[in-house]
Amino acid sequence: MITTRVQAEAFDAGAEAAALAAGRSDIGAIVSFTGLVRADDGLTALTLEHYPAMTARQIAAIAAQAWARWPLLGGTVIHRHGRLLPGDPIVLVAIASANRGAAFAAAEFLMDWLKTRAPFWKQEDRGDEQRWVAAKTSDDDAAARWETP
Amino acid sequence: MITTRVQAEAFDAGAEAAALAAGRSDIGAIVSFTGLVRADDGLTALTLEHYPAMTARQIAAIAAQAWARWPLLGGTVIHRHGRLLPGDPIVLVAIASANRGAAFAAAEFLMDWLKTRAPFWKQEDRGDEQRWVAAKTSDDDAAARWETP
Amino acid sequence: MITLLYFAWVRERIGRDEERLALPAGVTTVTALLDHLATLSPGHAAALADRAAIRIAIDEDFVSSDAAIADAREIAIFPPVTGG
Amino acid sequence: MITLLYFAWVRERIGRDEERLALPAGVTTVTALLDHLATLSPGHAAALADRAAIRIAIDEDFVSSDAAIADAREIAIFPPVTGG
Repeated sequence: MITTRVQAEAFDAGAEAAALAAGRSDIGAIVSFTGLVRADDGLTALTLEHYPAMTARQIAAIAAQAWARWPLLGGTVIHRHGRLLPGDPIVLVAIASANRGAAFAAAEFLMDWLKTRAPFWKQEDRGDEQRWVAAKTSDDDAAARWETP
Repeated sequence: MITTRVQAEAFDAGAEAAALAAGRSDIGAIVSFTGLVRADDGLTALTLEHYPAMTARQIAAIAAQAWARWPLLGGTVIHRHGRLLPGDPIVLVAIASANRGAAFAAAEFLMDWLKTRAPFWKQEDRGDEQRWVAAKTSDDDAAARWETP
Repeated sequence: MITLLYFAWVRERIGRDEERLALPAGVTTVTALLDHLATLSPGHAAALADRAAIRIAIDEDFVSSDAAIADAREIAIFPPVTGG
Repeated sequence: MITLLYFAWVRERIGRDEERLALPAGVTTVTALLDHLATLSPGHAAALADRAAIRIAIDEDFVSSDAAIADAREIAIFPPVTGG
């Protein structure tokens, strides 16, 4: 199954991915995606607001969808909220499967979904200036490719 | 640049991926792929033979190709040779980029290439029985999708 | 009575993250709800002025603006999401 | 003189991983080379019997069976690769 967590705390991406395969010999592929805070254009901090009940429920639902869609052997999705600094990890999607195709596809699917459907909102700090991040059409396009059968 | 290594020793996938972002704040995405030995059908060991001079040269060349093709900020490719046991890691491709699309694409491209063009040959042990692994058409198909412009 | 939740700049413009309201009888769709809310204060009006930038969830599921709010317990109003 | 390298079951069937040979004058392509090698021993013949299963690299680059071997220093002969 795919474990999902929403937390303020940092995570250890390598340890999370390694844990998926620990003690098993049926896993042939682990794909891990880590999203990090970039210091673009003088960004000094990023604050992630979210809708906790909906976030938890929707991430679990999309994880179940990925589980049904690809032959996976395990997975972990972690999304942070709260105030983060440049270089900090924001999100982790780690997927284990027998073969690489399913692991890559499920990881990309989950990331595209998290970008466009998970109720998080990013506010950027640049010194004293704060600005809400606008949604990107490119993210909608990326998510839409999973809708076609 | 993308660092490439061919080695008998194990590697720490998490540490390799984390090292790509260490001390930087321009990286927004790290995609890491780890291939592991599966104990399929009673497999007890896997021995990877390779053509050392060609392997080193060809992996470096394909890494340079990935570097030219996508806007990447760093990467590490490690392929092991020698005798491995079920659960052991075989191959790592870790790619850092500003955005996830390039990181996912470059990691998949490199894996597809390693499967079909890197001069490695796998021999499987099942107890006393040894068998060379046959190449898979599905791997050729996966690699071919990168040829179309 | 219905619970309304506001997030991100919708929350900031309205000046609160939650309120409980009894809705007028005619307010049966999301669009009608937004029209009604926009009359409550200048903050509400400012938050809801650009409807193209408003997203809605009813009881933790995304809905479109013509959705009925019949049995809704909790309605959340927010900008397009930017997680991941 | 040219260096030949053999890998995987090609190596096993031939019974060695490397040999140095002087090629007859008429052997100028990969196909002609494989035909020639197949005459050297029953092991060579067995290794090279199924040409569809044979891959070639000249000086560490993959080549097709009609490639010229004119200035080749090192020619490697092996089954389709199975790394990754």
